[in-house]
Amino acid sequence: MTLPLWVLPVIPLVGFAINGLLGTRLGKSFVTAVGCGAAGLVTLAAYSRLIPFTSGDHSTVIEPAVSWIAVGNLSIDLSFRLDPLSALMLSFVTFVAFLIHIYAIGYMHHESTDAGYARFFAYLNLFLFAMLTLVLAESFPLMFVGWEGVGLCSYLLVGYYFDREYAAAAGRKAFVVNRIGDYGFLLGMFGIFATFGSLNYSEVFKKAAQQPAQFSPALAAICLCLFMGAMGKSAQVPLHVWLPDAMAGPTPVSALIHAATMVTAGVYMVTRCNVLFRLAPEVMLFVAVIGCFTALFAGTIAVAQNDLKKILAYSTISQLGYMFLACGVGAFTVGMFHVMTHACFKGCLFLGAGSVMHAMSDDLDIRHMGGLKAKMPITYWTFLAATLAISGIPPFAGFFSKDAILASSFEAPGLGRLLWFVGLFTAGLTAFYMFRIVSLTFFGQFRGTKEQAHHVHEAPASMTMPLVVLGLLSLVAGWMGLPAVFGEHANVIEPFLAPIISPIAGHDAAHEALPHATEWLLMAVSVAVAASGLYLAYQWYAKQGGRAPARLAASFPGAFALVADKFRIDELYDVLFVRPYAWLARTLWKVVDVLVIDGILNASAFLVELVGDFLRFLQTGNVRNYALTFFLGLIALLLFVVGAS
Amino acid sequence: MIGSIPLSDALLVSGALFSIGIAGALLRRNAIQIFLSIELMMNAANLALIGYGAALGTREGQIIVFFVIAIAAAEAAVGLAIFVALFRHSETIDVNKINLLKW
Amino acid sequence: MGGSALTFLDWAIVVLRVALPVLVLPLFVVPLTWLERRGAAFIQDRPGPNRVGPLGLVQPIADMIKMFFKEAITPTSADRFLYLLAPAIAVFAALSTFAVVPYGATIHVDGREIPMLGADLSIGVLYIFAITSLSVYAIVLAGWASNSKFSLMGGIRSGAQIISYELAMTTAAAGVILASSSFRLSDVIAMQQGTWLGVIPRWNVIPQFFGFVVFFISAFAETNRLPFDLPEAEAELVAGYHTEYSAMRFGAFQMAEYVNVMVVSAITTTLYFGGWSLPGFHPQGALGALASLLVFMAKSFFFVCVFIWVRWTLPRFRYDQLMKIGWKALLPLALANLLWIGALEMWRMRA
Amino acid sequence: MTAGRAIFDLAAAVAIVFSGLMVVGRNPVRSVLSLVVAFFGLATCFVLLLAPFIAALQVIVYAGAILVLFLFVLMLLNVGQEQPDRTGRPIQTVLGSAAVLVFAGLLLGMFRGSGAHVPTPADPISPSALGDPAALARLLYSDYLLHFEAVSVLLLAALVGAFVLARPEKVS
Repeated sequence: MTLPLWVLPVIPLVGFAINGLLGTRLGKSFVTAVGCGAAGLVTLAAYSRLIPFTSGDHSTVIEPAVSWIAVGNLSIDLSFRLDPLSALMLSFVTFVAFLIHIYAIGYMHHESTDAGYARFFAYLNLFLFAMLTLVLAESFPLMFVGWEGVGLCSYLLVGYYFDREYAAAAGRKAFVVNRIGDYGFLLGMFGIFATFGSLNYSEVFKKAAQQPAQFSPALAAICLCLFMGAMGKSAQVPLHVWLPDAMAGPTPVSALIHAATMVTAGVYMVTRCNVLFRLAPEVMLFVAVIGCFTALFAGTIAVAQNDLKKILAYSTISQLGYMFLACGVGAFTVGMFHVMTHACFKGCLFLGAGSVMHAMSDDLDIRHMGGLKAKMPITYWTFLAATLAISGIPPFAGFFSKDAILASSFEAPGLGRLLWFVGLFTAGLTAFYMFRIVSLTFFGQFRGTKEQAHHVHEAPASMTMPLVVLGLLSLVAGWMGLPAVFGEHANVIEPFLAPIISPIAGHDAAHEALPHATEWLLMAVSVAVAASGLYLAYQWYAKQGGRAPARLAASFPGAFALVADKFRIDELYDVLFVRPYAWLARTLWKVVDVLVIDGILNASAFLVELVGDFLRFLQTGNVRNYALTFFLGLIALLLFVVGAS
Repeated sequence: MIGSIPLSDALLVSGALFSIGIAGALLRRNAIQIFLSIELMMNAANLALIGYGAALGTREGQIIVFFVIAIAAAEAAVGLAIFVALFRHSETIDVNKINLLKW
Repeated sequence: MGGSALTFLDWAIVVLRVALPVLVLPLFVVPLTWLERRGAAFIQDRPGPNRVGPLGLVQPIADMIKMFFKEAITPTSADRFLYLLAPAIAVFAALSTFAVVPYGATIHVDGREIPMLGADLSIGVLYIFAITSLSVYAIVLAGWASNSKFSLMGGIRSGAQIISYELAMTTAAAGVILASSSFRLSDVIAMQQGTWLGVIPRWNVIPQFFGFVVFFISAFAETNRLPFDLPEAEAELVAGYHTEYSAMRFGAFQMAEYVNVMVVSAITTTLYFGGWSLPGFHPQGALGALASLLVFMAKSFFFVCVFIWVRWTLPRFRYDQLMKIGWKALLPLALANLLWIGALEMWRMRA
Repeated sequence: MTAGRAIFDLAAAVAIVFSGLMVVGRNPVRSVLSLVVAFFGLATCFVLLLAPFIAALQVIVYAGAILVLFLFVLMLLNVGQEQPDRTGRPIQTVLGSAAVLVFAGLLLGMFRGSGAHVPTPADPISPSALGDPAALARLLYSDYLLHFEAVSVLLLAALVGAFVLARPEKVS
């Protein structure tokens, strides 16, 4: 008996309900059991569907649960979809989420109040519910429900320490910036309904693939709107500003939501709509350019940051840029491959950062760390594995996915070579700043306070266990997508994901594969770039203690300050949007509200008072007068009735 | 012998009782007597309902009267409680002397 | 009734049926007072009245003569009309309750059916409660019209007591109504005929024992008998609502009390103990009817004796205890009984 | 004129006369008693109008409970006779009397002919079954169950309300 798909989102929803409603009273151990139990159960349930699916014929399964909205000619069922794309997402979303739930037991243990602990796990479960809805949805509205749900959970969890001003502000910022993207998504959805008369994936994509000429004019606008949504959720320039601030949330949240799963929703959505995007080549180019620029932009900022989690956040943005680059050049499967590997190694990195943070008593400044290698071996080795993975060193996972992206952009027509070059440079940058972290954190001498030095210790088993699992995955996860040079069938993920790239009438699907020699060359170049970035960082920060980069920064003070200030994008937004908006609001308040609206209100109140001053003499206070008046009215009514009949 | 009362008889009696009740409600000053008059008016209405029920051969009239009696019980309980509270407050139940809500 | 013309004989029978209990019940009061006083004496281990006649049997007559010839005093500040009306209401309410209680089997004489009861109303049980609720007026008015603080206190207490216990009593009786699905007392008796398993009489007291307990305890309160005789608690209120009454006006209250005791016993017999019927007893003809009347009287007499026995055995409750028992013990018990009977009836209907 | 009509007219006359006494009387206790008698007259009318069950309820609830409650309150408050009106509200009295007369005239005028045009019912219930308590109960617990439950909630609310209102203020 196969489990219906709708059960998957429902399991964590039940967990959320229990912990959210009763968690405060049940105590920590019960909350843990419910929260992690729900995550574990949903993982088991998901794999009980995934294993038959992957070993079977991979054909798309659509399971309608109940009728949801039926208005006019709009009819949407609550139906769920299992196809290779959602299967891939499902596989790592549930698994990583489960690991992070486990990790959170240890991490959140110091959370003193039961209420806070229960709230945390309730939100995590709610997030899992929303993410599964997003992934398994068969229609745009249902996906939007999940989309908004993950946004809400992100807001709730970023603002988890709501009693701290910056956390609350970060939560608000995340929400507001996401709303801008959501606005685009909504518009895109309206456009799709107006164009195709339906919001179900299967219908929309079928129509688009069969009659491309009929729909393509409108598709540019639709895809642009959809991509705007993806930019918001996946933190692409210029809507990236919320993600670094979102690190105010607890680290498991950063790992789960802001690195491994939620932020990839944009990539997932673009891949899901690949039929539409491929019919709008201008937008594809736009996607590629934005992705590539974001990758470089965020990578540059990451070099100059000192906050461990902030650097990881910018690196996430940068990696998301890579994914969009892949989508933009038409290599959707490669993009998804990177989504998956990234989930493993970025999850591992964040959890490692959490472990360090745990040891450092919540201090995140990498300048205060150093030499942690000896005291936290497990954290060190797993962190190192993930770093090598993100840097693109073979045979770690990131190498294969990133290399595939670079290869795809290299062979793309038009701006392809430029995109490849920028991507390559960013890869080097990534290796540099990632190894900068490793060098400063784990090598050299400890630079923190005495108390911190005394306190540093390896994390508990509940935290190291997920680290080890994810560290291993950082090593092996890439092996399912070996490049073609390793053999005809070395790449298993590409054929698996192939069905989601449905053929479009009139477009030739296949393109020439790169010659093997070129491919080897490209690989060698990217490994060389990554290795040199790595070496440079090791030399500068581990060996020389950071004197060279400090000199470099001193010689370009303006440029360095600009980068360290994240290109002052927040300040720009402040001047461009926030202040005019605040001014507008203040004007509306002072002029429109106080003078006009209140004026009207006060005037009418005054009028009422004036009239009341005379009419109040009707209130004699004598019940009998009232009764008599009432009775006279009754007589009048009776006379009217008698007269009428 | 039973069932031989014409509707108009019942209605006339009901009308007479209602008029007496309303006269009492309007012209008396003792809150208790006003209240009694209101009860009388309700019963006059009950009589009309029962009369119509008998004339039309339906039980609905009796059902409504059943509810009226139940509601009258509730009303009497609350009304008398108000009088007790009122009396405790101002030592009188002469409605002419109770005008707390006068402008 | 119907449209057929009634002969003089029919009218006479109807009048007789109604008048019989009204005439006979007061007569029973006379031996009852003797019984009570002798019973009290027996319980208290003293001789009791034994001077007038053998065993003091004529003592009640002497008392009656005394009552009739004493001076009837009306307090000067009393509301004279209501003061006189109150004992009348008491006697009237006590006597007219009996009108619907069947006191014997139906007699069949040359084609005529003569049921032995005043009127077999379709709302018999309701009639009883309607009339019973009137008796409170007698006490409240007596208390108020006497214009004496003891009387007033007694009257108010009694009013509160009777209203409170009437609730429990009615709810308990609702169980009987539910079981027989009729307000008609002849139906109530009819459904209690026969036996379960051949030996246990199908009396209501068996399935609804708690209903009976509540009903009977409430009956003590309704008749203002000890242990619920607070309205006339002599230690606190002199003599309660009838403090200011004397001579035959006082005698009227006394008579009402004894009539009430008899009536309540009769009703208890009817509702819970099968009335005039006995298992295996099928009265035929006039003799049978007479036998059923005797059965009925015997059963009622038993409860009258219980009344007397309880009066001289139990101490008086305090006022707050009285209210607590009524509202917090008897009423919930009666409601539980009602639920139980409802469930029983539902089960019976299924079967 | 049948015996039933004679009894009805007599009962109606009693009801009207004692209602009048209730309104005119100066003594509130006597007013209450007059109303008790009037209600007995009304209950008799109900019986003759084929509603014996309602008649019994009328006596039990009105005479047995509500009016006793009135007596109670009167005794608790010990309200004496009404004092002569010195506040002087002639307009109220004159206008009120006139209104009552007009109203009574209207009402009686309307009712006098109403016996003639009663619509013939589609399937009238036979007079003997009309007041059957079992049938009434069935109707009450089926078609009118919601109303019944609503009234029971109302009674509960009234119970609580009366308790709160009449409770002596707490001495804090």
